[in-house]
Amino acid sequence: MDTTAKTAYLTKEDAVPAQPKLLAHPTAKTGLMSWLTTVDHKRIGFLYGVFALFFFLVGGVEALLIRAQLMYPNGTVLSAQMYNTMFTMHGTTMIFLAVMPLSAAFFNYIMPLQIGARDVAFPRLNAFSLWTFVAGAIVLNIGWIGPIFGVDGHNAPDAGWYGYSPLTSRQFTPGHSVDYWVMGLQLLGVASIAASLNFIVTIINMRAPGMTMMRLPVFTWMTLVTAFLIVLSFPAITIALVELMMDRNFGTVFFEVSGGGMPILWQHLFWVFGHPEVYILILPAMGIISEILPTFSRKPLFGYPIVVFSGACIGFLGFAVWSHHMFTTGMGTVATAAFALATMAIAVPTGVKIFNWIGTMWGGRLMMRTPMMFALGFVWMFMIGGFSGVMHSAAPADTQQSDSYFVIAHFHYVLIGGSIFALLAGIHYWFPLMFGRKVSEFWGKLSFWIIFVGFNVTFFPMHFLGLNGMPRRTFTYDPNLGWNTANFIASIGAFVLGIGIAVYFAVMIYTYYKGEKVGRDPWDGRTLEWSIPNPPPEYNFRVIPTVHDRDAFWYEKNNREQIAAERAVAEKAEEAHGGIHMPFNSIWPFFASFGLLIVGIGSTAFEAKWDVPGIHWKLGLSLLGGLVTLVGIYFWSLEGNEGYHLHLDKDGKPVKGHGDDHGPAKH
Amino acid sequence: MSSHAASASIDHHHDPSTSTGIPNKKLLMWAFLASDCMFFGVLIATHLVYRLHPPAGGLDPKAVFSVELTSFSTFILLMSSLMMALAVTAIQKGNVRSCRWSLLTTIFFGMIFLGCQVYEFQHFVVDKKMTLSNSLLGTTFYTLTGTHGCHVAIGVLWLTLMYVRSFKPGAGSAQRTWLSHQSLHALALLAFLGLCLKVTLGLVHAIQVEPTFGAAVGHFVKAEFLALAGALAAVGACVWFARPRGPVAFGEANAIDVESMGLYWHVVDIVWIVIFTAVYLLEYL
Amino acid sequence: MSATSHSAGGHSADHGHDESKFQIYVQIAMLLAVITGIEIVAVFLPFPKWVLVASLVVLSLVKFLFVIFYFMHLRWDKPFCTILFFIGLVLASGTVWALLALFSAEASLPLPTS
Amino acid sequence: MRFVPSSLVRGGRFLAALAGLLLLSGCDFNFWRMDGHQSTMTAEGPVARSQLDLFYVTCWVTLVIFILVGGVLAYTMWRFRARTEADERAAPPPQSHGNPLVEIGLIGASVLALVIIAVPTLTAIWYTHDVPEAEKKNAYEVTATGYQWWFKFEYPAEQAAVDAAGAKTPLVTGNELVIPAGRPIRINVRTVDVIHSFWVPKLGGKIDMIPNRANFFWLQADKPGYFWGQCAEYCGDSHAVMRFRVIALDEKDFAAWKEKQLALARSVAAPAAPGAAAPVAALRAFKTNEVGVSAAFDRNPLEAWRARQVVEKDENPALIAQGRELFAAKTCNACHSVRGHGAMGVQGPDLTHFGARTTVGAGLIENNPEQLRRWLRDPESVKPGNKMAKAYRDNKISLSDAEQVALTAYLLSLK
Ligand code: HEA
Ligand code: HEA
Ligand code: HEC
Ligand code: CUA
Ligand SMILES: [Cu+2]
Repeated sequence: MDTTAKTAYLTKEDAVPAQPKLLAHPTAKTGLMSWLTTVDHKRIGFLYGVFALFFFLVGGVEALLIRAQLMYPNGTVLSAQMYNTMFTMHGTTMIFLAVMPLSAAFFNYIMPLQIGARDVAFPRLNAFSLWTFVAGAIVLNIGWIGPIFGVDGHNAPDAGWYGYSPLTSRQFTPGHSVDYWVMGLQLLGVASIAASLNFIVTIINMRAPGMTMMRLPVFTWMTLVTAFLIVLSFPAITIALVELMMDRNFGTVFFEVSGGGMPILWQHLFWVFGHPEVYILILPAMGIISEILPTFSRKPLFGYPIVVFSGACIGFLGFAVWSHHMFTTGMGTVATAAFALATMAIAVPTGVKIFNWIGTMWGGRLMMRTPMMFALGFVWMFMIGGFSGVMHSAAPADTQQSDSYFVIAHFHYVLIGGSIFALLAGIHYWFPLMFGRKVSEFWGKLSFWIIFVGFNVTFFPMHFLGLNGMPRRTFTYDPNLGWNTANFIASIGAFVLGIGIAVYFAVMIYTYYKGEKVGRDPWDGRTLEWSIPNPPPEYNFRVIPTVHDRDAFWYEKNNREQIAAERAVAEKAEEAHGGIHMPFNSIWPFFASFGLLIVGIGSTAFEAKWDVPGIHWKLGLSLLGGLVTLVGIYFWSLEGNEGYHLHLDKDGKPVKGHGDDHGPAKH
Repeated sequence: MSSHAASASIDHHHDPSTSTGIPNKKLLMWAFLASDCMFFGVLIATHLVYRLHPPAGGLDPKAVFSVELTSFSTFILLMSSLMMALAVTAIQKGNVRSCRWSLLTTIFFGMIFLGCQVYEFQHFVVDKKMTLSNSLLGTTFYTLTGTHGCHVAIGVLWLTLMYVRSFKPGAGSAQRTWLSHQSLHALALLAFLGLCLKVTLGLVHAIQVEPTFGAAVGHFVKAEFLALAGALAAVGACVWFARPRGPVAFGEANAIDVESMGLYWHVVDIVWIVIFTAVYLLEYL
Repeated sequence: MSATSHSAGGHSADHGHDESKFQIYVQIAMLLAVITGIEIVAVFLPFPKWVLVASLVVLSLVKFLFVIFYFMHLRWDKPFCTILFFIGLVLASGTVWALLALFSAEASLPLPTS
Repeated sequence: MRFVPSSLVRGGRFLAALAGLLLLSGCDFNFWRMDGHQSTMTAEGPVARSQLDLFYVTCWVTLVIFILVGGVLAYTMWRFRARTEADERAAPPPQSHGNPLVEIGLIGASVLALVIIAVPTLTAIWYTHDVPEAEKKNAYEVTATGYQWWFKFEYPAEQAAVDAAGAKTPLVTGNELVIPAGRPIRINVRTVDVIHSFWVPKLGGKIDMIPNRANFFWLQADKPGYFWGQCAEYCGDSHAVMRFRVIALDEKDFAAWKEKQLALARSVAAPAAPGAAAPVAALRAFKTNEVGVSAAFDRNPLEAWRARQVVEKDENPALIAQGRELFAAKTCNACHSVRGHGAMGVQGPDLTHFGARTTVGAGLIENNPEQLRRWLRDPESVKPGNKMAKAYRDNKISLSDAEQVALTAYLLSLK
């Protein structure tokens, strides 16, 4: 069963067409070129992870600067403007450049393995998503250069992570900061939508035989729901950003009051995206937890269909509650009531997940390994965050809480206690699979406890701060308002949390090089990704597995003879088919993304006037970038999605001489 | 282009290599179109919100729009959808020639639509004094219809490249120059399209400014001489590039590529159906 | 044009509709053109506004459905494609409706320009 | 699959717990009390009270659920964990898959809990939306307008004198909203630039001031008092220091206050011959962000406010006259109005009765000679990015020590 080989171009049997030099397939297996041209979902996932963790540290340092400023009343660590830049970039970075790509890393790496596929449906599109994400990240952060070199008007974005109009207009933010923000998010949107379309097709179409939808691992299910959320919610912000961009550059009046525009429209469009976005951040995390808890309880997930259904339900309801971020905008009674009730309703499917996780553990045998610790930490912390969410949903009470530190407490509990805890758990859980090494239990648990304590010390007091009236996004506060102690504790907590994260990373890096080596399936796993050797070979599965049960690998382990017999037959069939089909590497996705980077920088960093006579930098670079992208896409489509065949020896190593067979696939 | 034994077994409604039997590309396209609904939904919502609550003293769309032109381009777009559907059926039967002709016709209709839109925009701006920035109506109208126009333009580009792609030499051919050949072909075709657009607009303009038809033709030929010559040269080049050069790597197996492109094209059409009603017709009530 | 194809014979039973597709497509195109014509005339007829709005919506919907189900093959494809597209369509229409409703609420009317 | 040396783990846990304890014991726990000036937990009016009551409902419901669910979770973690090596090695437990009855029961329970929250939520939404019908007649209407970064308050019902000839205009004040206690106040909120938000925690939740949107809000103070307010929507550089105050007075005091406000600005008769300029002490250097509020003011703000209503004891008419001239000479009047003194600017707060206000710079620092001079000397250092500092830069305004003193004296004389 070779699923990637289908779309070959040729109508004449296996003869090779003359291939111009430009379309020669890159073959580097190591070195920089191999990374730039890779289409292997595992390498792409790894790169996503590396970039995401880097930006997590960047966002973390920004957070620490925030906390340093607020440690004492009337702090002077940062100037007002720098502080505003800091929280804007902290929020934007953490959400778009840390949590989302880290989830994408797992989608890429783990999901194809869980459904028994050899790659995603469109490997080159996948590479394009990755590099476009990097381009977006660069554009978003390029404004930092301005203050460093003292260039006026070029600073990092500073209008808050939801950039409410009309503060973002040319009139009120004349510099380039908002341009970077708009273009950066726009590129990230392109990347996310492209990646998600790919995941949707992969999950629906590339499942191994027998892997019905109701047998998909929950993580894969949540990947699917998340991908749908991305595909359906990002358009809203894309259009909103286009409108804002036009207002700033072409004089349109979408949000200009002088022309009759209504700035409130921006808020609606942003949150139509923004609320699904927060579920985009949490659903993958819930998926990870739904993998870890059963494994370490040594029991199947309790109430699988309901967990899956509630995940989809959360996703769907998530589109109907956006205005709960706007309870203070005077929507009128009926609208407020409707959105308040819809918001409360989301607590039900979310609660279902919590109950089922507890049900999973009930009667199990809990192996308190590090991933399990993080997973349990998730359940506790997410619950607290969820409860403060429900408190927000009571609209009149929320008018006191919104834009105060109570909100900050709420969403850090769901984002760190939720998303980040789960992602850190996931790294621990799948580390042996990715690198064949296991993190030391002692150091892993130590980092967990420091993070856990630091996190609670940081954010629990913020509930009290919020109720005590401390507004968010304030670079300073007076000492007579009763906020000093709580702020001090929170800042200390943030540094403890920082140390915890530093320990976590140090341990990971150490383990990567020197950690204890482990064999296949170290946790006694239940899903297919554990059935392959670690680190996984390029082709993933020697033979595409046939799935008989929800916990596919658990079933395999309990029915070894049956599976072995099946495998032998399937392997023969596959070999008769021409071997394992592998897609060629390609530089064109990278090339196309690079063009987008040129567009991104060209259209934002330059003024719209002819600064050097004869050279219109803004227009010129944008057009040039567009051209580069077009050329990239053109060659990408001309080169076609051909591939080569691998033949394996007994140990699963590719047989020499066959490995580079450029024969196009034909079935 | 005759279909041979291997491709006779291609079933365009079922792809056995995928779990659902739906080809990957088709699924990708449908998922993208679901997303596209949201893109246009938000744009249309923006427009309608501002139409329902127009600023005082804003422009009256009835005084700006002209139903005749819009109806004509709507009709043209519908016909292009028909041609697109025919192109898909043709290639599904392995009929490359017929597919090419249908593609060309689709491109042609698409260009007419774009031409009408360019004309409409410049008419609104110059004669009706509605610009992108001088009124909320202009802002939302141009952005919405312009975004749709961009979709059409991308579609035309895609169709053009697909048309050129259908000349990629087939297996066994030793034409090492096919890449440059293809690129030049694409360029010639695009140049032709662009020049046609310019020439047509020039003609309309000439008819508008000159009192008699004869004078208009004279004016037109004088003003657009270079463009006309260029267009002729481009069409010549296209014909030359399209000359038969042996078997091509394009056939029934590529039906899915054409089909997913077709899906995109039809969505451009249905979005226009909605825009036509919501943006234009409703204003006349 | 499709008549020039000589590969139809190779297709099995489930391709029975291919022969008539050309006819279907042309007929539908005609139908679409006619409906568009009716729409254009309708807006100038002296009916109550709600009747016209309703009929315009219905007519556009009919056109819309014809295009997606015939030109875009949904009718002959696996139902999953239809479901996929309708998820987007339904959410998008819901969002548009909700936005229009929100902005029509009294609380959201723009300030009168004085 | 070997068990980690548990003593190490225990040690780690112990150390972490110890560190946490040490950390906590180092602090006083006053943040538990939550009784700051901006506390939402001490409601002083019906709107804030209904919101607080609702908060307690949500709080108790979720707390109870947390204890129940958390209890079961804790029990599960304790009861089913693998304790020994033998546990770890043992065959897996029965592979059960779920229990629909339990699921449905829990879903039902959740819905029930939500209904407990939903009902008071709905009541409160309608109650807090607008002044109750029965009280509509009694309601007092004001308009609050947000500027980057200060508030303008307008009293459309009160006609204030503009000049000696008797022209009238609605009363306008800046940054301090004086209201009658015990009466519902209906506030129309507007903005001239970006979005701001009007928030007086002790009197009620916030309402955004959004361009092109006619938002309104109501609140009521139970009894006379002095309340802290804050802009609660990020609005640019100085958002954090865009504050204001609400002063509620009983009917008598309010009427007296109103009467004073409606009059023209107070004019102090200039002496016949200007005296020699007094030597002026240099102003001490302030640190960045230095606090500008005295402890006495903080302890009894309402008294401090009352004290500001009376004329300063040691007024210097010569200095005041000089300040009045400077106010025009330095183009202050281009942005500020002082009714009766020929200043009609509208870009900055109305200063007609500025001397009777307790704060300077939108609720930021106390209104006393030292702090006011600090503001006049260099507004930028007090409030980064504010528009008056920009005017100083653009119009190259600079004030000598003597000029600062004169302007201070003048401004404080405006009772
Ligand atoms: C991971 C991200 C994430 C998640 C999962 C959530 C989950 C929820 N959020 Fe949160 N939210 C944010 C991220 C998230 N949020 C962010 C980033 C913001 C601020 C944006 C900004 O302003 O910058 C925000 C802001 C925010 C607001 C606006 C506050 C304001 O600005 O005024 C509201 C209001 O209703 C809200 C509500 C909720 C609710 C009801 C849930 C629910 O989904 C929670 C459901 C979970 C539970 C309830 C716990 C478990 C359930 C049970 C054990 C069952 C029984 C329980 C009951 C019956 C109550 N959130
Ligand atoms: C996933 C999202 C995410 C994550 C993970 C975090 C993580 C953190 N956040 Fe933040 N936060 C947001 C999303 C997130 N945040 C958003 C959306 C906003 C709103 C922005 C807006 O208003 O526009 C916000 C706003 C916000 C504020 C409010 C600012 C304001 O309104 O004025 C604060 C204040 O304390 C804060 C703190 C923190 C802290 C201390 C962490 C910590 O968890 C960070 C932990 C990480 C590290 C500490 C770095 C790693 C360690 C090292 C680099 C080693 C070196 C360090 C040492 C040895 C100490 N965040
Ligand atoms: C832009 C024109 C502008 C000019 C010129 C200007 N101001 Fe201001 N002034 C403002 C603004 C705006 C504020 C509010 C600043 C803030 O709080 O953000 C203000 C605030 C003040 C305040 C505090 C008012 C309050 O209630 O908090 C005083 C006092 C003041 N100005 C006095 C002066 C004097 C004296 C001068 C002349 C030397 C002057 N201003 C010149 C715009 C101006
Ligand atoms: Cu005004 Cu914040
Ligand atoms: Cu939300």
